[in-house]
Amino acid sequence: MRILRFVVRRLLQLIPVLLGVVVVTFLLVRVLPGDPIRTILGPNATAADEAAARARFGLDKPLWQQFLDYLGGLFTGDLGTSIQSGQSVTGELALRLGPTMELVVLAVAIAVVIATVVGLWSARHANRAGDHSIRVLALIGNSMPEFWLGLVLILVGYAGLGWFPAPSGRVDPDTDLTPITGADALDALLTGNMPALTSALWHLVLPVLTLVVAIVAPLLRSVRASALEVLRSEPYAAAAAHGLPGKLLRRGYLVRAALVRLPSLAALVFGFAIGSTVLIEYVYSWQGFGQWALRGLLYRDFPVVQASVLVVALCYVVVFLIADVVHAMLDPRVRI
Amino acid sequence: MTVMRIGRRRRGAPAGPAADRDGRFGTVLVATGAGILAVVALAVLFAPLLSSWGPNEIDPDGSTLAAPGGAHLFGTDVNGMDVWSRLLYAGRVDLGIAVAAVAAAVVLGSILGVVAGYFGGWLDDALMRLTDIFQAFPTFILALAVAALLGSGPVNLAVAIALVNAPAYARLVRAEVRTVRDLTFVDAARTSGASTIGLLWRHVLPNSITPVRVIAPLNCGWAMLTLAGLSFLGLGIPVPDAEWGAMISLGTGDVVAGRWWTSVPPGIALLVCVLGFSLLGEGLQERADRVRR
Amino acid sequence: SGSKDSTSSSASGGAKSSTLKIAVSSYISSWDQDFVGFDLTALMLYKNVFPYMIDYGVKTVGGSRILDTETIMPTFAESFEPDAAQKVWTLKLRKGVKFASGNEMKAADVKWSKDRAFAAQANVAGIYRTIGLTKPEQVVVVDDYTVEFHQEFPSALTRQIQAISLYVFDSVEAKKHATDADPWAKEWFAKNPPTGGYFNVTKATQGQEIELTANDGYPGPEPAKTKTIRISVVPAAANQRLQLQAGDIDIALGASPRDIKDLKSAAGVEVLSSASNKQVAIQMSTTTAPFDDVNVRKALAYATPYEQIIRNVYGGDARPAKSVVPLDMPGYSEKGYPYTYDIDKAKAALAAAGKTSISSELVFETDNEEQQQLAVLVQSEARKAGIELKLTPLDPATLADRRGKKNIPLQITSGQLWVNDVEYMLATSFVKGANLNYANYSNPRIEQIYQQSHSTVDPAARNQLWAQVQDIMAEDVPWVVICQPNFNLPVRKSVSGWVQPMDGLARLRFVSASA
Amino acid sequence: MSLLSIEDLSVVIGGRVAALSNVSFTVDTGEVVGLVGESGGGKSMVGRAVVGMLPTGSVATGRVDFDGVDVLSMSAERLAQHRGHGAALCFQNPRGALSPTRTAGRQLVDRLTTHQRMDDERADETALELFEAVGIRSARRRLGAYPHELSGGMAQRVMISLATGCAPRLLIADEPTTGLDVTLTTEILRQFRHAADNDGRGVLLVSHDINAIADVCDRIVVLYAGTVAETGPARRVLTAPAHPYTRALLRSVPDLGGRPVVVTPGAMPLLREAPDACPFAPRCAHAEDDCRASRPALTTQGRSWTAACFHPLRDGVDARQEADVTLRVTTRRPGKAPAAGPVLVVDDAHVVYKSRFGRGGHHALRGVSLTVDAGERVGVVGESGCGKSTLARLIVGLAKPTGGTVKAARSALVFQDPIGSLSPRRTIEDAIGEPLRALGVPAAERARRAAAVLDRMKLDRSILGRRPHELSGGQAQRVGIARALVAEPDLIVFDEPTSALDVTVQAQILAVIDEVAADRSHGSVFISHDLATVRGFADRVVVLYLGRIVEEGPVGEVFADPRHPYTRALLSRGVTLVRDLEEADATSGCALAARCPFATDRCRAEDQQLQQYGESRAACWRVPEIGESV
Ligand SMILES: Nc1ncnc2c1ncn2[C@@H]1O[C@H](COP(=O)(O)OP(=O)(O)OP(=O)(O)O)[C@@H](O)[C@H]1O
Ligand SMILES: Nc1ncnc2c1ncn2[C@@H]1O[C@H](COP(=O)(O)OP(=O)(O)OP(=O)(O)O)[C@@H](O)[C@H]1O
Ligand SMILES: [Mg+2]
Ligand SMILES: [Mg+2]
Repeated sequence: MRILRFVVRRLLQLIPVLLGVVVVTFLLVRVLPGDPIRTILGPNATAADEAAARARFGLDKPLWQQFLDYLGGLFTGDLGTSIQSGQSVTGELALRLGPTMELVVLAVAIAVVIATVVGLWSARHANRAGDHSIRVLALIGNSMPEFWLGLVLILVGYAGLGWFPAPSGRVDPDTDLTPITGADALDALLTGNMPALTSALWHLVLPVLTLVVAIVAPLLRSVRASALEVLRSEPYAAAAAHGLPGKLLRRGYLVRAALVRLPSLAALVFGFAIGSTVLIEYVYSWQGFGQWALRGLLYRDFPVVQASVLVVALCYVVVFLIADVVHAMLDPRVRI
Repeated sequence: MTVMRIGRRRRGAPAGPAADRDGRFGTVLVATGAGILAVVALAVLFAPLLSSWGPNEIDPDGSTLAAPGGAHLFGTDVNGMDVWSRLLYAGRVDLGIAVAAVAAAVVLGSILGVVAGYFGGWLDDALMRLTDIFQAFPTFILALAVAALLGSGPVNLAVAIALVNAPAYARLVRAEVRTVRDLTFVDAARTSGASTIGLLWRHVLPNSITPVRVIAPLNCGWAMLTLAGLSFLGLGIPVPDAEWGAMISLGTGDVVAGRWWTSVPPGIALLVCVLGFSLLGEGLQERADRVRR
Repeated sequence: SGSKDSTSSSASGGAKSSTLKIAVSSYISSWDQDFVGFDLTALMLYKNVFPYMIDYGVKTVGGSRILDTETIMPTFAESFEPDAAQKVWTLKLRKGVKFASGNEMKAADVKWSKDRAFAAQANVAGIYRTIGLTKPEQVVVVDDYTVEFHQEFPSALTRQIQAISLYVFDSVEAKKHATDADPWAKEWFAKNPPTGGYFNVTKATQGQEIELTANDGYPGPEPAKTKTIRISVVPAAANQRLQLQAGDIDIALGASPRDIKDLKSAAGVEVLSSASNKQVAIQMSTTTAPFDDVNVRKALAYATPYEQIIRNVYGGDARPAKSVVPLDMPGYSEKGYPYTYDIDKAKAALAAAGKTSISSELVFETDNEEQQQLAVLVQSEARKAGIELKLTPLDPATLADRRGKKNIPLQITSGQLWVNDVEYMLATSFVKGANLNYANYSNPRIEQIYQQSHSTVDPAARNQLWAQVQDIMAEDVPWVVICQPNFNLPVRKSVSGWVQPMDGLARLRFVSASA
Repeated sequence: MSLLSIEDLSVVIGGRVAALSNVSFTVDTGEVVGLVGESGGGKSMVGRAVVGMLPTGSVATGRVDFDGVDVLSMSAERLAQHRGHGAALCFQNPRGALSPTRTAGRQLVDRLTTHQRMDDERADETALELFEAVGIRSARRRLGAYPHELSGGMAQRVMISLATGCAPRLLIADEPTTGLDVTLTTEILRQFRHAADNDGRGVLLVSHDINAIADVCDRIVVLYAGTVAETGPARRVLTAPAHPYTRALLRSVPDLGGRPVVVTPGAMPLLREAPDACPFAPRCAHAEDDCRASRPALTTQGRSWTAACFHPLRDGVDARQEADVTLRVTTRRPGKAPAAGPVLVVDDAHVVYKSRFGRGGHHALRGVSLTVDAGERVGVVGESGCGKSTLARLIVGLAKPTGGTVKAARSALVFQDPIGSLSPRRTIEDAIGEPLRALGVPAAERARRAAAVLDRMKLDRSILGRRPHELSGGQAQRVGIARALVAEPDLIVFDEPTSALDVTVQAQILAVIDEVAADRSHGSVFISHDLATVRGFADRVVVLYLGRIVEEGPVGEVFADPRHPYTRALLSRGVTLVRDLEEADATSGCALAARCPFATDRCRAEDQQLQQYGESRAACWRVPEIGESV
């Protein structure tokens, strides 16, 4: 199958990129000022203690040796041991990725749906009051720092109205949710734990909303512009001139053609969202990947930083790959 | 048949939205955006005239978190500094960093993009893989790392934000160059014997940076938000120098207590300023779209 | 308050809420305090989940119950007493202490735990050096319930040092998970919280939440009052405040000073307040220009706006400190720090150093609002005396790195010593090469006093020594001693029994909340 | 009552553009009416008015009666019904007018289910039939094809099937043959005749090329600057055009017979409001004062024949019959230039365009040998995609040969797309000076020479400061030629220099090129897909087919006595090719074999080399046999 060949070829292309990311991160964390070992030793540690700790994490070996060890570990799925927690980074990562992905995937999905529906509407009512207000509103949302918006939403939604649960945790602990993937709503669904599902979804509302507001504007703009372009294009005019009914026009001649540019942009936005969850996670006490990576960086927890960068890069390239495949499915002109 | 019959006048056709009005709203957007930015720019430029306090001056009366009114238009912050004055001076830092960072990103990205797009081949592959690597890098981590590496001064922050943004420009310009380099006029210039540098500088580049000019303002707004985010994580401009993001995050605790003045004004300033850039960008985009049609 | 506590502790279980909710700012860095990193949250939890053999007693001062660092009592141990020469200390274990696995705590566990600490060459191994414990062989199992610690020299600090070091692992369980490559079961302990303390960890969601359940295998005095404690991580101080006000949490351990001020008057909330050992200072590197000149150090000491800091940064909720020796530490003397805010004197001191202006960086912790405000104030005032300070916030790793390299000219420090004793203070902060001696301070007379103090066990004699120390410090000014902020804890009104921890590590066993 | 009756239709767009002014004409059932005129004349606007799809901001007055109902005042529902079912438009540029994200088949089925109320199954069958009816081969496969997978000709046919699929009473085809080859054009036009004759539809055929459509039309309407210049029966209009503009239009195009091109100076005005004089007057040789004072109304010239002219021409003779006897207007300088040796030697050149991801590539030229002597004029002809532009690029060094050699003197290229070949952000002066800049000529000298060459192109010097988008196509192409000339090259290559231009402008540019080519100080290579254009001024002609030269010889010989079946087909000399060009044909044996009616097994097996036949050479071994068979 062509698409399979394309995917395989693209996956092969990813290897140098990921390898590059691995090398750059590896060197970068070591170039940064700061020492991961000093932070884990008590106040009475001596130079010998320090050396012992350094040796425990293999940081006494020459750089190339450390790199080879790291690379070797990567192939066996071993991302090393966190200097701060002593836990396997792979394990911690598995725990942290779920919550963040839950947030980002949900937010991007919702934003894409909103952008599609509202964008198409906006294009069909272009340059009327409704269209103008939607666009300006989206821009305003896009112009707010997420952490600020998050705080306002908490003040209103939690402290003021009391509609939403406290910004602490992701699910009510009394619901006894059995973690599987780390994405609580998904786990609740998988285990059929209805109270947990409700609780998890309820916890998700505000953070997801914050993220959606922050990312919807560019998506909306793109859909609207593409739709407008289609509406004013010859093919659409041709179909309209042949008297095709409005519903058929929209379904057959507008939607798909207007959405061809969305996947790549959505992928870009996804990458951005993963990056910016660190702020949202902080505000909503959402202990996900962003907070973990940030802490890793602040404490120069080498394996954690390396793993988190690698994972974000991996997500990023995979999402782009998916976007390209979806794009190819939407747009028959794309050669893959 | 020369008699002109006054027929029923019809305005517009039912199908096809108002293409003409696009441009008009685009112009409104551009004007609004530019207007906002102009006002902000003037305000921060003439900050010393608009405020009687220095931005880092602590009120000797020791009134921290004083409510607006009296000697302090927007009250004082937790350090006892005048919020209004800091608001104005912070604008200098924010606008300066955002514009400088984006300008640097545009220059760097354009150079990379032109080289990659025009020459193609292994150079293109290598450069694009490089931008891939940097694009795949999480934004905040990259910015944080650069800031940590270089230290957190305004210049270094601008460098960090520029580095984060440059890959996108490189891609944008490259894509454009790849189209432009195959256009007839480039061939024409080539057959006229133009040198490669001349070709790139005089023919390819000017025709490849149109989308950049549209994206750049949007990006300026985004750069300000990134800066604010970095400040929120404690990695922005070090105290006591004023910066909106830092002011907001320092003041978040106050809002909860009903002391709105420490973080709402910088929040609004940031919002308005980013919105200004967004409106400008959106308007430019719309006008560019119209020209393309 | 104390009276309230007595009523609620004597009340029947029905009136008590079985679950107490506490918010902290960050998740613990690890469960293993031997091998990897720890932070305040972690240390606090260790106090509650590890069986510590001895611990501080409780006393009531000014209506609040506080930990008494001077009375150290056996808790999980039956007794901990020295021989006559104060060199061999005998630990007798309490019988019937159960780990979560059901294993009983035995001498072998103590031995294994201490062997592990020595092997780790980190935290405890370092602390033990101050009392002459350096090798595993010095810890001797006598019988199932008796262990001896053979110190190289007698020390007045032993009880205090052991109070923070004598924690025990479930070695039977641990050995099941030990491998040749990992004889100390590091991997297992990284993931699995220790058991056997006042509380057992029943659930821990990494980064998010920890659930503690009272250990019913503890047969000793003062068992945990609350069945379940839920500790949730809420990084944003504003959120903690909101949740406390809404009653979603009972105790906000990470509230900001600004919020605490407001919360004092909030409905349903009470701010428990008491004096603390936490000391805030600016350490000046005595080996780095310009602070290698004592007059420059004096200039900064005169240029620091002590009262303004107490007012602006701490909302008046701090005690002015007059010595490098903290208030409440035995031996404290007012003469230890004769400097007050006086710009003229500051200028004069600078002139005495032959300078009219100097510049330096002032380092403090990123993300530490208190230090940041303090830095801003000091910068603003110091400038008036001709001292130009560049504020440099550093992230933990960079700070640790630079501290290790001892190349910070000026830095803000805040914290309390783990052991409330001047000898310990000298050992960690003022003798040459000491780890916390960021001022790079060294003075032969101090070294001499320090040596002398090892073998001086008599309290009066020791106080003599400490008076000398403070005289020298007043002259040398290695630190700008700023103040000792009070400990403030916002809690729901329903919370009772809180004992103010002088070491900053909450003992949750005392706390309960009425439903 | 006519099916379509347009009465006094005027359209003003945005108050700035008078696209149509007082247009009136009718189309009857079963009738094919041709609507001709230059670009911007308002042809498409008429088509759009008929389906009620005028651009936003336009104000239309007058009547567009369809079956007696005015389209301009139809309600939205009535209009929806009218569109497609009443009148269906085949869009100009069919490739661009087909929805790119929907298969051709689905798009047709959409029409069938909407207008013919078919269920899906029947629609599928009917779609297949319709595709076959318009001559789409392997129709079943094409039903599932997306528009970008179709060739231009195929897309055009799909567009026609879409329009007919609406079962309209009136079929409007906007420029259905632009960009298509001669052979395809005939085929497509036949479809419309068929629609009128067999299905009883009215057909409105829009084209800028009056000659091309004249044969299938019953009546012709000539538009000029939004006004009707002439309307009448096709034969009359063609043989005895009454309006000078109609005549200008007819004579602007060269034809295979070598009929001269008559140049009409000036360009069509773009009117901002309805004209109050004859809009053609400024360009008209017969214009008198009255023409400039008021606008002539359409007056009867004969039975159902009208013209808007105060001084209609009565001496009408069929321009095409006339052709052979008239002498060329442009002077051809006799005698060869001093033999200075060849300025171009291409020897067995191959060009392969590598595809982006390894594996294969496109073999655009396969062993082309060509010599051009100083002062010689060589014409190159061939179908679209045969490699003409590649040859041009090869000559000027834009393409590198993957095999063989190219030895060229200093050469310059004139491009097909006049405006596109000028850098959008550079001034004209800059563009013309570019070759000189490369030679290191100082700025002042550059300016002097640019101005001089501009004079030669008869362009006003004020143009020097303008930018490309401010030029008309004709002006831009003159600038392109000026740029080619300015550095005095030894060889100028013209790559379809007129195909992007308007008919009358084309004639003007051809005249300029003729003048330039007549200058024997340099050699010229003139490339075109249109043999007639080449005939005008080449000494020698080369016929290219799928990257090979299939015939070559003196221009007179090749046109008078074409040898190769392909050349014969191009010249319509008794040979019709079997099917459309397909890229796969080029693999082995004679490339034409699959399409050639004379092909034998030997043709399919053996590569063909050029062989001498009389004065010309052809790459076909069967020339002697088939020479008689035709
Ligand atoms: N949307 C529009 N807005 C403004 N002017 C327009 C618009 N569409 C067409 N015109 C103008 O109306 C006039 C008639 O255009 P029209 O497309 O009918 O010409 P045409 O004869 O079909 O030309 P072509 O052969 O290039 O298709 C031209 O002057 C054109 O510039
Ligand atoms: N850059 C390219 N990459 C790949 N294939 C190309 C490229 N340029 C041209 N081709 C292919 O090479 C063949 C010859 O192209 P060329 O442009 O020379 O044809 P042409 O005779 O000039 O056609 P036209 O009359 O349409 O201009 C065509 O099939 C075309 O698709
Ligand atoms: Mg047209
Ligand atoms: Mg071509």
